[in-house]
Amino acid sequence: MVRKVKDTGLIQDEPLIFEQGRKGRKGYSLPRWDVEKVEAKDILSSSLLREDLDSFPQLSEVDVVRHFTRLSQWNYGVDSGFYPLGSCTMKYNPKINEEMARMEGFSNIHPYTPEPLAQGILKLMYDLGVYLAEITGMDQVSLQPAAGAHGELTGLLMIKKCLEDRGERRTKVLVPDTAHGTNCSTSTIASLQMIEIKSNEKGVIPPEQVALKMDEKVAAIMVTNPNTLGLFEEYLSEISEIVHQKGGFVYCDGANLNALMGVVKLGDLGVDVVHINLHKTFSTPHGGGGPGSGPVAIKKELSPYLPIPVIEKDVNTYRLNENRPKSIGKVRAFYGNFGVLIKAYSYLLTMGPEGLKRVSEMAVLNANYLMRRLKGYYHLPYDRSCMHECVFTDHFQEKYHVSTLDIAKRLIDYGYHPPTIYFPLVVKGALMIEPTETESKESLDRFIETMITIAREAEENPDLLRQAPSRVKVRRLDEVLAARRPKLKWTGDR
Amino acid sequence: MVRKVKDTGLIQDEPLIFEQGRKGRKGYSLPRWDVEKVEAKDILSSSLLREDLDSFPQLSEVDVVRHFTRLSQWNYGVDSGFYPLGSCTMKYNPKINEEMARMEGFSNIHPYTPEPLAQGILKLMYDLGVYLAEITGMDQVSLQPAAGAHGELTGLLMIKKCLEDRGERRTKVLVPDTAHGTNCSTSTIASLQMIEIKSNEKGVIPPEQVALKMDEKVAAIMVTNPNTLGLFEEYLSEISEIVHQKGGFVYCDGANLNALMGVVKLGDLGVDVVHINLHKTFSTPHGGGGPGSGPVAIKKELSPYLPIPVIEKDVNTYRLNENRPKSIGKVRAFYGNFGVLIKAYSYLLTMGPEGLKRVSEMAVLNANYLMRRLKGYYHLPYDRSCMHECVFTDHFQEKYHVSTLDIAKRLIDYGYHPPTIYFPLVVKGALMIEPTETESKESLDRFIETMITIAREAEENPDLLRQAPSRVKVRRLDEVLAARRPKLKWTGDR
Amino acid sequence: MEYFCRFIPHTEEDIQEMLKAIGVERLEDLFEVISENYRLSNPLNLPGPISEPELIGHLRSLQSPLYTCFLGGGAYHHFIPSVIPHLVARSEFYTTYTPYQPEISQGTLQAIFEYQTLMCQLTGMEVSNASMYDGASSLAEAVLMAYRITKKKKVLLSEAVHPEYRKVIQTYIDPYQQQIIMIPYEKEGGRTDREILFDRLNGDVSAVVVQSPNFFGIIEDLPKIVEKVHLTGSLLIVGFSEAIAYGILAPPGSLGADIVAGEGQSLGIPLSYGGPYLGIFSTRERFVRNMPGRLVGETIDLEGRRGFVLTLATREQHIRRERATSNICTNEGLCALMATIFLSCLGKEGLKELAQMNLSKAEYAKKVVSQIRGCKLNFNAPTFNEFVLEVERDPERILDKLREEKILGGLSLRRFYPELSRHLLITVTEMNKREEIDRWAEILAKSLA
Amino acid sequence: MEYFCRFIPHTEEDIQEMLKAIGVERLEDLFEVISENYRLSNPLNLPGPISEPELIGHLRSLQSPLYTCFLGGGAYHHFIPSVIPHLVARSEFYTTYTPYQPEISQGTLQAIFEYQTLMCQLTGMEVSNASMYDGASSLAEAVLMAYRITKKKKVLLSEAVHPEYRKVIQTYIDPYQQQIIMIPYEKEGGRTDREILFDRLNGDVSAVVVQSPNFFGIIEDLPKIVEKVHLTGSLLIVGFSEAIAYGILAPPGSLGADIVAGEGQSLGIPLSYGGPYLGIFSTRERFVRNMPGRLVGETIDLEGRRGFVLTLATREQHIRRERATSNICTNEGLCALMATIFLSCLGKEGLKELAQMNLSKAEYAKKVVSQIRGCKLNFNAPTFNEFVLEVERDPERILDKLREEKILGGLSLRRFYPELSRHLLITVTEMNKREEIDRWAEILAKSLA
Ligand SMILES: Cc1ncc(COP(=O)(O)O)c(C=O)c1O
Ligand SMILES: Cc1ncc(COP(=O)(O)O)c(C=O)c1O
Repeated sequence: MVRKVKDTGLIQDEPLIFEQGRKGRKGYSLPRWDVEKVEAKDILSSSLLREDLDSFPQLSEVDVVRHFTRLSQWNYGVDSGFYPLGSCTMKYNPKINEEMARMEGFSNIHPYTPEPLAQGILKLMYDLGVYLAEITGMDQVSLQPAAGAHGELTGLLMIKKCLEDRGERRTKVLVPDTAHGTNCSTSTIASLQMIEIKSNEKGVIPPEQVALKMDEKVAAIMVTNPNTLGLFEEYLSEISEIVHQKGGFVYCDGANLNALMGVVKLGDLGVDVVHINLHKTFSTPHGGGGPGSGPVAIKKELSPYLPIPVIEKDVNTYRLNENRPKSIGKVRAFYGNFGVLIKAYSYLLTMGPEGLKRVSEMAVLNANYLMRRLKGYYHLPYDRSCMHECVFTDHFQEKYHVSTLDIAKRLIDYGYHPPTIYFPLVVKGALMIEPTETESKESLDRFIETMITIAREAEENPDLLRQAPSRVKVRRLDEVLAARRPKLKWTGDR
Repeated sequence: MVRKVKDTGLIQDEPLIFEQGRKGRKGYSLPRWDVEKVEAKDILSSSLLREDLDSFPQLSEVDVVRHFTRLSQWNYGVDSGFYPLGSCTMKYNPKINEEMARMEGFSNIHPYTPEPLAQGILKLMYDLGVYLAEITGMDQVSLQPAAGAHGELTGLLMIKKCLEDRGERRTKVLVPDTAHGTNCSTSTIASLQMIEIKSNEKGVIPPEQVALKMDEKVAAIMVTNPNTLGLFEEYLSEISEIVHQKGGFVYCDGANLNALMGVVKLGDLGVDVVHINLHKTFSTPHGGGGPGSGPVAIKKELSPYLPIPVIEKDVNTYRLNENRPKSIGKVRAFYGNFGVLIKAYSYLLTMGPEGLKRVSEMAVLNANYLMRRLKGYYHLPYDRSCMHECVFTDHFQEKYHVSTLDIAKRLIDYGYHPPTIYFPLVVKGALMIEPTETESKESLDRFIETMITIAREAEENPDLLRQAPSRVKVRRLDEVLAARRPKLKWTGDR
Repeated sequence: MEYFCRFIPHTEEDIQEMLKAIGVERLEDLFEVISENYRLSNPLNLPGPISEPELIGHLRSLQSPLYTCFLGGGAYHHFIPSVIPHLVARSEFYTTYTPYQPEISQGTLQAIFEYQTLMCQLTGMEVSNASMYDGASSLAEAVLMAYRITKKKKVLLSEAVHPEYRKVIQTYIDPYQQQIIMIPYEKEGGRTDREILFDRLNGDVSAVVVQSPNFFGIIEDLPKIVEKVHLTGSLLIVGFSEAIAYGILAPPGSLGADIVAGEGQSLGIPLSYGGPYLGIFSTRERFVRNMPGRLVGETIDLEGRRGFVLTLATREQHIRRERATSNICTNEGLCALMATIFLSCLGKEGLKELAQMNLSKAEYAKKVVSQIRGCKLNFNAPTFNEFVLEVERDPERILDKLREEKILGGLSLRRFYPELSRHLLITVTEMNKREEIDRWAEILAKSLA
Repeated sequence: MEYFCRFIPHTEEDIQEMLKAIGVERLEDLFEVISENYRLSNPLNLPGPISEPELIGHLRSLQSPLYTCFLGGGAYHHFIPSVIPHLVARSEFYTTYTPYQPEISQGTLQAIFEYQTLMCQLTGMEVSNASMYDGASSLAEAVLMAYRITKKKKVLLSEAVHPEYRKVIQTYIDPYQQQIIMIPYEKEGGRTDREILFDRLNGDVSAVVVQSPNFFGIIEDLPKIVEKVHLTGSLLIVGFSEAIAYGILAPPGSLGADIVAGEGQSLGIPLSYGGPYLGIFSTRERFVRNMPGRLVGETIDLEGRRGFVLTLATREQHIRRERATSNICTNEGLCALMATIFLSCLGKEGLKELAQMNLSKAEYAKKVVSQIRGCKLNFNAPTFNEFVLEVERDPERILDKLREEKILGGLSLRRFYPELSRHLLITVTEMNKREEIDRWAEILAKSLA
């Protein structure tokens, strides 16, 4: 079958790995057989044996390489261009950090390596914890959570455990309406009932609302700061006081820490627990959906409840302490996404204190610059100075029957990754733009002009937007069909 | 300036590196200053100092990464798909070999490292030489030439030197009309007059022609085997005899060795010198135009003339011998493209003798299969069994005013790299197709069907071909303009 | 001197122009909303900045030495084909976010779709998600899911499940006040004790959790368990930590498991001192709406061409918020890609042969130790690539001796099973050459003599 | 068992189908044209095949140890930013051929165009080619080119040019019977002896070849040479082996050189025991048609968009055959790309600062050794990042001592200059930390005491 002319010299069609290959091929060479071959059937009853692996791919190495090379060519990454996906902090991922994580003395080390042989690794983790505590103004850090949401769960469980130790059984958690979905679902997973707090017309949590909802059944409030509107929660210290007075804890979602480093410490605002997304603020790559790392930083009071093991330092020796009777237990096997931690640690040393502050300043500068320049063209629901990101809407474009989705897809035609759309939920038709500090002014200027062009197109030729994207591998995809008739794996029919 | 909508989500426009950036940026971090800064002007007169570096780029690391990432996305490589560029043996480049060459104990080793500390490196080179001698049926090998043409020069200089030693001053070299351009130009660089030998209607060199032209002024004949028509020079041993009888040497261009490994040894056919393109037969990548490596293998008689140094083995110690008074001297600094040699060595060990023979068999099988299947659709000037490649022409398409160039460009639209075109010169409108052994039958079948489709398009809609390519980053480029008004560097105007 | 960092492009001039456009004077003005009281006046107390070459030097000095390795227990030393690091180092893969915008994420999406298919094939199940954090948390989420489905209060958990996984399950179910009942292993065979299991099994049990191969490397006799479990309306959850075993073992799905959840590190993912790894999670189609994690589904575009999208997001936190099936958002995408490439390279033949080689090497090691005085195999049931060895001396001393010879000779089980205080878990993979096994055995013999 | 290799996709079935389509029975039939007498009946006598993990083990064992390095002399230990290996590892760069088909090679072509521009800027010349094999052969081709242009028979060659480069020039010009006249260096200063040079200079001289910084690390006084050279109608060819020097030195082009040809390894290319490196070649616009090597030029496509193509190919072997300006075909494309990325990262500021740091480190080392008894600086002219040290003991013994401390302490010059039999060439770059220099000096002092 000749491929459809949709293929071009550079972007090619490519069937599924299962639709290729031929019986008998493989793309792997096994080490030499230097022991006698044992047949599984000689030691196991046939009911325990696999009958066949027939549906597995059968390809030579070159086919595998071409397959995944082509697939990659359908993707757009930070290295391809501007990726202003709000709330995701898609900053540049330094190449050197990838090299560091690949060093054999890290990548090839077994987690049960005896501690005396892993002192450098333990030191790296210990020090990283100390540095993150300094940045957030907290007392101690666990590096174990594998992502932000995992950090949230770890944090809430620690709070619950601490409350239980105090003999309290609190069942609720306050969460603002601007919160990320993980905050809500984590509450549920932690078996806490979520009580929503409405943000005010300025986009932030009004302390009065908190005072109103706060009671002895509330274990904690979960605040994101800066919040998902890109706004600094300016009443956080008041809120903390209110919550603390009623015996609750302040959990901070620190996914947006990129705005605050070296500027303010969350711990100083009364925060008791905060998780940090290393895969956002600390430049570790997102990998198309992980791996990430979501350390939690805590105040002293919560220390006994940290997940085990805790890395401890005795003079110059580091060890993994599992013997912490009040701990919430384990949240994962082993000690954390060490491969990711190496990258964050490398980033931190490369930047230094001055550099991290610069990161936050430039992230905020970039976001405000974008916001000011786009203001006349797109509706800005909260017209005030922002932090690391800004949120527009499609309100001005509604009259042309053009939606946020259309604007986003049209950006693809111009060679951009779209912003986050339709989030936060409190903003109808939200377009959430986070430029990050690694974009240059020219890069922002080009994006701004493109956005202005699109605003003009919406007026003059709205179909261009509704039909977008028109120049990538596939055009707009039918998501409804996908959900209505889920096809979640290859089944041999096409 | 908003980029033109030519940009798409995946293939983007990208200005020159000089057209970007801003004063003061850099994408590099220097090690800490730990010694006193010395100002050049304090030790040098101002006439020796650089005034400025103003025209140099000024970019942050992310800009550099994006620039070259985008550039790469305009290219088509072997990992992108089928690349049947005749005479170039565009086989798969194993990834492991790249890793091997990057090992620090190779890549970070200075060429003047004392021999006792470089025994492994010297052993690798020595053994590679031995293996290449075995494959070609020769006695000794120099790994120094940086590419095929460099090997040719090295070979001819050795022949000349040997003749001089015999007291002869021969001034001519026989070269068939099918030869690659480097054979001709190397003759000139070696100050030998080229005498052309016409190939016969079967596409090979007729011994009678050689007998006719061979005399005491002829230093050597340069034969390519298989030749550039993809045909085995079946009279090579007779030809060798003729040349030897008149005191000349037989130089073989071994760039097409991919057809012969484990099947026949060139040395057995009377060849005195042969160069091998490691960047073809031995799978080292072409790098968009090098680096390559073109070892020369020789018969014993020529050994004294090898370029220095020669790697020698005493029991288990390896050394670089510079003390060879009859040597032609040095052809480059240091010892060869060692980084490339590592890859060829790794390939050789991975394949083993059985594997190399299989390579040649499958390369020849693939070429014959393609040839047979395309035969009715394109004119096949030499209709006989071929070796590693086959040559068609545009003769059938001429009547539709469609040329080889049009066919080549149309292949691009279908996601293929075109074959070599208009070479060899003896075939008018040549399309020279070399599939290599790493292509699967399905891959060939798809290509064949595409070629058949194009033959049909030539008939039914020739403009499709004449306008091609239409789907890549740029359309057909004006090469005449480029040559008439050469613009060979950026000058600030656009 | 002007501050400069290679990752931040802003020059002083840029900053001034941008501030002007914004309409403020100084950078600090942008932070006015933060009360002066809290704004930091001193730089953070952190090291750095250091240059790239210095960073390399520093990190080099922190590396661990590379020893011959007989450690396993949930993390395995397998060969990683060079094409994997080569391909995942393509920035189009690793510098992208979760594929929310399908039109420019088809590469990631198709790869996940392939991953889901491969995981279904590997585990013998009907649907797989796009990955979980790791084997332990995946298994814990399986327990939560079983609870959502059955609403029953008890979980029967085999003691032969990886001890760390068990701890994680405990942590996850703690808020639900579910009750965990431990099912011991047979002292002779090393399998989960079926008699006790069946004894505890009743209508209150949401799920039975076993692992195969279990923590002792032993292959559980799933066919003998599954029927009884289903009789009480409970779900059978099968965990695993060594995915390569399924190259020869019947996939749990084909034996009737309801959820299969485990660790995919063996599939081409580096050891990296414990992470990032790959949580595999697969189940029956009928449970799909209760499943945690992302899913990729096939669909078509405007012109009818095949394409892939994230789907069934109504289970997920970003749509369903507090009613989501899980809070997972970022998962282990790149590790799932590694596993996909790994299985594509190995294919049918390779996976089978690799599994057989692991089995054979471990059997060889067993044979060798069986000739050593002072130690013996502790369990008699068949194993895959690891086994428990009982030694007559202090196992820590023996391990120290081996370490002196640059061998990590096994895992002492005392920390996990007090009753196995003289026992070592020995893991042998295709990476252990016969000479290495012989050498290990030799030192072992010496230290027992 | 069926033969199988992971790089060759053919199954037995494939082969049979293909043979059938071709119309032959067996694979051997395809080779019928080769006389039976010559066809091999036995397998080649070669090792292998070995698997990927075994290959890694084997090559690991062949590596050299990493010592502190004070070696230079044409190959320099500089830092290579990690973005370079990352970017050149993109298969779209390294698995492509020479860009004969411009429409799907714009990436390579634009990069070479940028490279040509950078080389013009670095050397101060008007045109640069796309690269030559290495510095030595580039310089040799420059001599051939001068001969083509001037048709004169003599070449004046400074003895302070890299000795290996001089040997290569000798090899290249041998067929032309051009005469090389060596111009010695000043015994005090270490520069090319201008008096002797001017003395030998006359109308028969096609080119004067000097190197700056020269092999002794010394900066030649080009302004004082150039005018005289041009007076006789000869061309001035300036070679170099340390491109970083041009971060602070006036580019030879701005001083009047006609051809600048040298080595680009310092620009981000690994040492790799001597290759592959990068031959840089630039000249005046008026000589472009006599220039060897490939050239990329700017043009437009059908729709008027800017694009790049190989151009002026009428100088080249594939068009001009025996009348080409050179036989070069495959050059060092990927190394040229590395240099382009390197210079893009460093930029104006970085290159200057890097050059200054090299200068400063070498000056520091000079200062330190000036306090050591038993050795002295041999030349008094200014140097860049290397210098010649005269020692009172056998230099080989001193180097051995340093080697015992894992230091490659310098290059003994005896092999190149018999008269410099107690002399070491010492190279210091940004990679040599102050402590390393101090340590080197300490051992040096001890071994001289
Ligand atoms: C504000 C906020 N909180 C929490 C999360 C969840 O983090 P993760 O995806 O690492 O679990 C995200 C990321 O999507 C986020 O933006
Ligand atoms: C037949 C033949 N001979 C010689 C050469 C020249 O080899 P290289 O490009 O390595 O100098 C080539 C490659 O283009 C070739 O195909």
